[in-house]
Amino acid sequence: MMTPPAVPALLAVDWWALGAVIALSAGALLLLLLELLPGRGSANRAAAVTVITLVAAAASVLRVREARRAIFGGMFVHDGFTVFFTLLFCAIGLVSVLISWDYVKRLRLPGAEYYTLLLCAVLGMVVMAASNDLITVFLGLELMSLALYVMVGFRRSQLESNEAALKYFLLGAFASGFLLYGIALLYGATGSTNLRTIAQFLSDSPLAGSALLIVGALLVLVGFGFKVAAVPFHMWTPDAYEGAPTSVTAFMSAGAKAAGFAALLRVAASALPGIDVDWRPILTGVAILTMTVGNVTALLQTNVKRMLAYSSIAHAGYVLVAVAAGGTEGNSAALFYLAAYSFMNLGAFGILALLGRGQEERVLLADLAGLGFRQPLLGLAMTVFMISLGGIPPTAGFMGKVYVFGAALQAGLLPLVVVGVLNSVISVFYYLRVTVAMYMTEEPAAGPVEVSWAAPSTLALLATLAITLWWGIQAQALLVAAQESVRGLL
Amino acid sequence: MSLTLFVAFAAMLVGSGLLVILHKNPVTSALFLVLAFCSLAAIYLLLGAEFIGMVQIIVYAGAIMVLFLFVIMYLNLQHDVERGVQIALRRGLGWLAGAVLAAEAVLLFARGWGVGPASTEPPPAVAIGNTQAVGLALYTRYLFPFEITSMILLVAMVGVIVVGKGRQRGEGA
Amino acid sequence: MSLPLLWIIPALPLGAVALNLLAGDRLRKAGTAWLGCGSVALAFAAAVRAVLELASRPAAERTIVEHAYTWMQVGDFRVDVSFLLDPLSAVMVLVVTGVGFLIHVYSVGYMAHDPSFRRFFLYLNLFMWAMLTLVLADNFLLLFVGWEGVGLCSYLLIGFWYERPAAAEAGKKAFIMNRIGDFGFILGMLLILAWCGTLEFKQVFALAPLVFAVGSAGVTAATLLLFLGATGKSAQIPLYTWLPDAMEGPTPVSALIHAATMVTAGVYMVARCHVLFQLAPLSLETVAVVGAATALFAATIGLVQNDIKRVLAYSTVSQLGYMFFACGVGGFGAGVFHLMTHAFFKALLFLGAGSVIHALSGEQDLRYMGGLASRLPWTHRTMLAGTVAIAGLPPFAGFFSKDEILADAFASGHYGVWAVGLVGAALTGFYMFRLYLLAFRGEPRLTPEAEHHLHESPPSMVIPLAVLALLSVVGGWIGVGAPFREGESLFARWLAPVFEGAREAAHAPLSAGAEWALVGASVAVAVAGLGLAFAFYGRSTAEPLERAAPRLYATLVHKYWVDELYDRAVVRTVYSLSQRLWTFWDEKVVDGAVNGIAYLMEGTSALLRLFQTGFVGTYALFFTLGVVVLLLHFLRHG
Amino acid sequence: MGDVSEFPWLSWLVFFPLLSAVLIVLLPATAERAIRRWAIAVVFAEVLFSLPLWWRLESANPGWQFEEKLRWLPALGASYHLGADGISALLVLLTTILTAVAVLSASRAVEKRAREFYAVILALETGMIGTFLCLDLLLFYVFWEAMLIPMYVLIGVWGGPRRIYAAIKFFLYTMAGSVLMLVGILWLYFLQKAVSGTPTFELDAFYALPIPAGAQTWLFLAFALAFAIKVPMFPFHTWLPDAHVEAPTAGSVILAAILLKMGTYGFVRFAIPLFPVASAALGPWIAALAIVGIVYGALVAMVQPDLKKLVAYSSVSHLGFCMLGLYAMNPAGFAGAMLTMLNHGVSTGALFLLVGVIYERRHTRMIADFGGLWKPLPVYAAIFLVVMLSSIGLPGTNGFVGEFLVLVGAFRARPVWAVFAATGVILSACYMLWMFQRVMFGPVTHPENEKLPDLTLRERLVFAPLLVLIVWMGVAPQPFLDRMQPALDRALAIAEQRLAMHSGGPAAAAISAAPAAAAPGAPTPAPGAGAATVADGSTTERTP
Amino acid sequence: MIPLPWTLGVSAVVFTLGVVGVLVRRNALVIFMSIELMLNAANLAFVAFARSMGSLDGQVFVFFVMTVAAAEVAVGLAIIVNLFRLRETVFVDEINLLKG
Repeated sequence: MMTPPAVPALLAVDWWALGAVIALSAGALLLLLLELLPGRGSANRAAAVTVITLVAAAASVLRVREARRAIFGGMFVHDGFTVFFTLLFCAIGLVSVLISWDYVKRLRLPGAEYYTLLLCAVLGMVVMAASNDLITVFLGLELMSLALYVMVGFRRSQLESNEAALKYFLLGAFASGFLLYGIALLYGATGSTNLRTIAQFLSDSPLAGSALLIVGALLVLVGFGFKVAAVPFHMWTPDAYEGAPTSVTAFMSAGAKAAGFAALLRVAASALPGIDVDWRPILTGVAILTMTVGNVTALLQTNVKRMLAYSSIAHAGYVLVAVAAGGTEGNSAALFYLAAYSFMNLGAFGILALLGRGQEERVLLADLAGLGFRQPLLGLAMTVFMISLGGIPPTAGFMGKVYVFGAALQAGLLPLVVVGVLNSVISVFYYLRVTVAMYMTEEPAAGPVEVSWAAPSTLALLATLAITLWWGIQAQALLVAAQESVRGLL
Repeated sequence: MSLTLFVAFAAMLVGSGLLVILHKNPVTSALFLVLAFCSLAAIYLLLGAEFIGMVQIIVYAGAIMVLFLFVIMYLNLQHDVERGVQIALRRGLGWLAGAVLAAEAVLLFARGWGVGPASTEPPPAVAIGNTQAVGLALYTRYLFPFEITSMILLVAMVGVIVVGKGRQRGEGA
Repeated sequence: MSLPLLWIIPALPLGAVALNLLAGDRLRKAGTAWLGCGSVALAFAAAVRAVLELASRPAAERTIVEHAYTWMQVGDFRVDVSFLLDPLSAVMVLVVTGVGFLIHVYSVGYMAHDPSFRRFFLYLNLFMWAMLTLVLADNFLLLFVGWEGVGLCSYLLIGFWYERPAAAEAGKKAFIMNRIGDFGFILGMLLILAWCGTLEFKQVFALAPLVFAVGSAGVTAATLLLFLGATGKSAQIPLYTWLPDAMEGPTPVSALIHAATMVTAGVYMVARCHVLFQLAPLSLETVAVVGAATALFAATIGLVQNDIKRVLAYSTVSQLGYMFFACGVGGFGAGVFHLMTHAFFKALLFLGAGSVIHALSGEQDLRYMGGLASRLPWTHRTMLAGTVAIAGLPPFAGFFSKDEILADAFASGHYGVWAVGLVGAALTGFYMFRLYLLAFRGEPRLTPEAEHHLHESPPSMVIPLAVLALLSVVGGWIGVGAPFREGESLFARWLAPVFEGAREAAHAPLSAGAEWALVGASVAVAVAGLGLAFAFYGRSTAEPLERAAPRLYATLVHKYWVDELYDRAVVRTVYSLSQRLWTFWDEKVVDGAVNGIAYLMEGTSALLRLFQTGFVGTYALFFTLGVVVLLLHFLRHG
Repeated sequence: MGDVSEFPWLSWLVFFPLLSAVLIVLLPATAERAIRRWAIAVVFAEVLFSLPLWWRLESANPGWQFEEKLRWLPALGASYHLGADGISALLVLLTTILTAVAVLSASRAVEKRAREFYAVILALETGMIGTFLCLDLLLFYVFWEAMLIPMYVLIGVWGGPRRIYAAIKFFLYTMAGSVLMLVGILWLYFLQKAVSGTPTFELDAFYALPIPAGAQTWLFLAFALAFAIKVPMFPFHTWLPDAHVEAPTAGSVILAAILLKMGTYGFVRFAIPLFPVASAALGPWIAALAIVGIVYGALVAMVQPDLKKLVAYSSVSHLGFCMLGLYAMNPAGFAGAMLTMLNHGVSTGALFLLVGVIYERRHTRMIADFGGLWKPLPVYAAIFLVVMLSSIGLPGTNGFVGEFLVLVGAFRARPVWAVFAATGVILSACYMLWMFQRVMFGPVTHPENEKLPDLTLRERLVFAPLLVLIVWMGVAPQPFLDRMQPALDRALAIAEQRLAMHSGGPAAAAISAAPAAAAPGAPTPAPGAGAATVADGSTTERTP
Repeated sequence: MIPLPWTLGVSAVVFTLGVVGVLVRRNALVIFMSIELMLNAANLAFVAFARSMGSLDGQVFVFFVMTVAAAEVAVGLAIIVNLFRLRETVFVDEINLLKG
């Protein structure tokens, strides 16, 4: 079914399956074109176009969600995995746009460019998830990364934003070098960059001791490990997250991480089957380190944004637990967890984006003092997100952890699971600190921090809140989706 | 013959690469980088990748390095001042890490390393030049990545404009 | 039978408690008094009715069991709320309700001016309920309900004047001492339950001889533990120290609880369990020795006390010792007999003392009394009757019972115990007449204030005194046995069905001559004691012992420093241990470990933050190190 | 009331408070009176709703009643499965009553943020009732853990000066214990899946699942740690004094009366029946810890200067009795433990309420700040007296029945346990009476105490049901025993049956579900032999 | 014919030089140049493999990498220039506002 025709048949392409890619590219271009039109409120217009684009992309994928296609000579596959991640990225994009809508205006950032880059980043993510070839994986990753480098530095006159962009960029390029070298070695070891072909080659002539293969796979892993912020390739994360505009932090903490894992899972499952077992010690070690370093370092942070950055490192560790578990269960657990994580994290950062008036950014723990009772909805939502991030029921984060740890347990990784659950206890400490600040600390004499409410942000807040709670109470649909999605992979 | 040439160019590549990272003056570093790229282009030619070799000279040594030099000049950078314990420490660790990395690679590869199979694709019916072959591949099998690349360039353009353009419209922070 | 025979007896005072609680202050003083006394009077009537019913049956069938309801049942473990009336409990129930009623009446006068009049009767009625439950219980656990119930009431009544720190302290001390005994009691019950599978008296006593070999460890342990309970409740060595302190309570309380009824519960319990005790000779010996020791020990302390109530308290402890050693030598009947007579005369003495205190506006120190005979004629007369009775002069009640105890001790071959008892009898005569002489004879040494208010007590107080004085005189006559008349005494025959087993095991009767000799000896020592008292205190109030042997005197005045010893050895040890457990072990070690983990985490966090230098170079270095380590892994594990 | 079997009674019971909480949150915060009344109405309605668990519980039926089962996560095999038996029915009743009492008592104590306060308490009630009624382990864990949040908020927002420390400590400590239980649950789940092929979190399925003895130890430890921290057993108790001291009165009441019971409930429902081999093997250790807890809690309680801390440490002691009863592993011990749970809920709840009453008046809980309170507060003192007596287990009050049954059970298991545990009888009198003496007796030492107002009518109403329960359960505990026993017997029977699957081990003898009835007249062994059995400390069950 | 190990060896050396350059230099521009060295090392490996396997894929890959590198350079230099505008420095060890 997936054997590519010898002669590329352009007309044989299922355009619907490519719908998301086309929609996103077209949307990005359209945004740039629209900028030529005169008129005020271009930021609103751009945001609206972005929303439409993302909805269209999602809709086109949904329309053919049952289809299974390999397009462009098998470089782009449309399968359950692609559908799952495309929808997830579109949703992340949508929520991010809603979060950014007012934030971009408030900070007077150039709207059209912002949303163009956002769409391009989403496009890169989609390509990463859908790629069945190391070339496209690499290009998708670079597309996403380049867009994000710029987005991180979007507040260009602000020192922190610029510094974050520089660090993210330099280290990202550094990591790209490793990834690229890894791809080169894999290519050398197997003679192809197509994942299926690699897998086929490996199954025909196993190269267990091949240095090329091992080092290549390792460097590829390192490259993805950088994107998902796995220890010790995580050190850019807190700085980049803290310095970036909050809406960008929200977007990249959910999207880039999910995309990194999508690519990692795709490559591991499609090209290197069995790697989850062979490389379990490494994955286990990295997962343990990632969880622990992320959580422990977060303990003493006073900047919520930075704290959540460390928390996102820890969450990468939890997903790595699922990756280490491997198999259908492990992979679907990873998907489940990423979906759950994305929304609660978006919600949490979305709330941070609300804080402060005008161009000020109030994201210190102390800024939250007394906020909970002043802003009941905001307080409640933040509490739910924190609880969910901490993995406490009845929230999506809890179900995610149950699923992830269950998968790991099934794979016999008991020590990893024990470390994982203990880590979630550690993490609860700093998540609780947020609620302590909001509900149990007297608000400052000057009054609590001001909240820049806007309809789109509120909508984003309610949506993420609802999803976080709903997946905690009834996650059947997501469970099934996650399980179905990985089936085609293996 | 080609082997001799290879060795010569390889030596030039490594030597200039070394000078890139060693030389105090960023302009000199950049110039040595150009030299490294040129030697690399020569190696590409030796390896039968004419197209890539040309592109290497045009794009890398030409466009990219000009950009680098332009920026260095623009910023009017002088010699890097590198001193102090911290820097010495970092250097030491850097070289150590590099050495260990290389040693590990050597040890791993010394155990044996399999190279992938020869290409399975049928040799082209008519003997065509390397440039033509690459071009054909680019616009047929590699159409999709090619398109993605265009988006990457678009992002780069937009990005450079965003980051690089001057302050305007009372844009804040 | 229209009314239930037995459970109505404890229910009556309990009903009064409930009414008292519900009615609250609307009841006024008169109502409270009527309610309190009336309910006890009715209980007495009900008790008489029940005992008559019992007496009407043939001797062998004299047990009435009345089942109220199942209290708890878990698997094979079942305890009922059911009541038992047999000759033994009949004696108890009559004494408790009878003496109790008199004391209730007395209290109406004694407490008339107390603002907490209602509360007093509430407690008193509650006590009656608990005491009646205790004596009527059909099983160990229900007995234990009464047992602890009386302890509670004792606690509440000792601390009745709660504003006095000493009273509160004494109440607590009493309760905790009792609890130490109860610890033994509970374990004893558990042992019995484990062996016999039930706690019901009849079944336990029927099974015990089958289950336990004589002298076996099980029954010895069980009985010793039960006896530990008894030492708590009945103020025996080593748990006796609470009783003298309990004198902080109002005097009617001392009379009712700490003389006539509650403190005798231990004796009752031992008598009730005589089947078990007889299976454990070691336990019986222990009971005898502890009883005799307490009798002597408390009597010596009583010699030098100046507080009128404390003299009586030590006397009570001493007399309770007599009862126990009676039981210990197998004379359960004698013990119970002494219990009854003691209830009469000791209640009388306490009430009389109360009358004196009342008259002297609260003065309790013998050194500030004297010459009261003429001023308080009724009190004087009745007190004299009580004093003679307790001193054991014929034909007063105490003579017969004490004589029987000594005879039993001698006859059963416990000569040492007998000798101790004899010495004790002499001491009793001495300290009681010392009290009498110091209080009623000689020159008045009253404080002006006491002098001013001095008056004879009202009839509600005097009448009970008179009744009790009468009982102290004639109460012993039902127990008159050898050598004064042929065969067993009326009292012994009444109790015979209960103590059947005991009698079989008992000694052979003494010859008449020996009996007379024993009587003579006990009368002689009593007379000697009182004679000595007259010699010392007839004219002067000085303490001869203080001059003769000051250190001995000090030892006695300080009660052998036992309280101090307990305080040092137990109370302070436990307290400082607890303090250390809390401040060091709990806070530093256990909780310190918990917080230590938190500190460790924070420390690690601070350490990890140091790596996050903010420099790209550092980040890249760690990145590279990561790659190096991963490669190393493959180098090692291929 | 309609047909109970038709109506989803338990779901209603679980979620009615939560729904009401949502309604409360939607009300404007200024409508304090309305909120208060509504909250009180809700908790009392909840008491009424829970009454069918008393009336309609079929005492003879040991199985699940009022059962409800819906698909929840078919992909995992988890279902929404509620059901009650005698154990959970009584605990739910305790929950509804104590919550009602706590809410009623709080109506004056809570000065700020009343709306949120009531919403949180109602949410907490949902969590507690849900925990007791879940028959699906995943669902159980959801409730078990979710319940931490409202309690945390309750302590953290409305607590005393160190409330944040206490709240976080409470949360982290209990969570640290329970996450390992989650691992255990998942482990069980996969074992079950491997054995039967169908994934499920059903408790009944796990009851039927043979678990290898080696795994049992680890699983048991995972479960037991979670429960032991919640109980809390020595040495996992140090969160309790902090949480109690800092929590507002209503929080302390609920924490002591109900939350702690979840630990013991967990042992009865899960740890013992699921892992009988490990339970039997580790039982002596747990019993030893329980006994240490009894004595240690009492000793430390004795020297506490703070009333709430004193009561908190007394809880450690009381729950030691509970655990000892459970690990006696016989009917008497179980019944005693279960009764002690209820008793402790009632009496310690009442004690915290009482402390709350004076705290409200004086804003201090230090024993040294009081003295002679009987005079200004006679009614208060009298109620305190009764509750204190119940707490120290005076016969005639509820405390005694439970304690004695525990001792009976413990004695039957190992006499020496009972010996040590019985010292608690003495020590509890020591710390309670001494405290009572210092607070109530003596002259009024602080002038500000002289004019304290006695209990109001509302406060008397708060205590009335508790006093009734204290007396009722002390005088006539049989209705309670009747209801709990079939369920307890079932738990024991399951444990025994599962133990029999691993037969042959020495542990098999340690549990005896139905001890040989030492009925009167039954043939008796030679006394000497019996004495020897006592002496060597092993079982004293007499076998005919 | 150039043996594959030779080319690969050169590629590895150049890659390592790039890595070391990133680690030892403090000038952001030089660091960036070192990264370019790494990319070129990868490219060399691609071409070498392509050559040894007689396949074109490697060369095509190199083409894409060059494009990406160009884009990266554009963006990266823009960021560095902006940094210099704000801070008057390109030394990465003078840039640590964000840390901890």
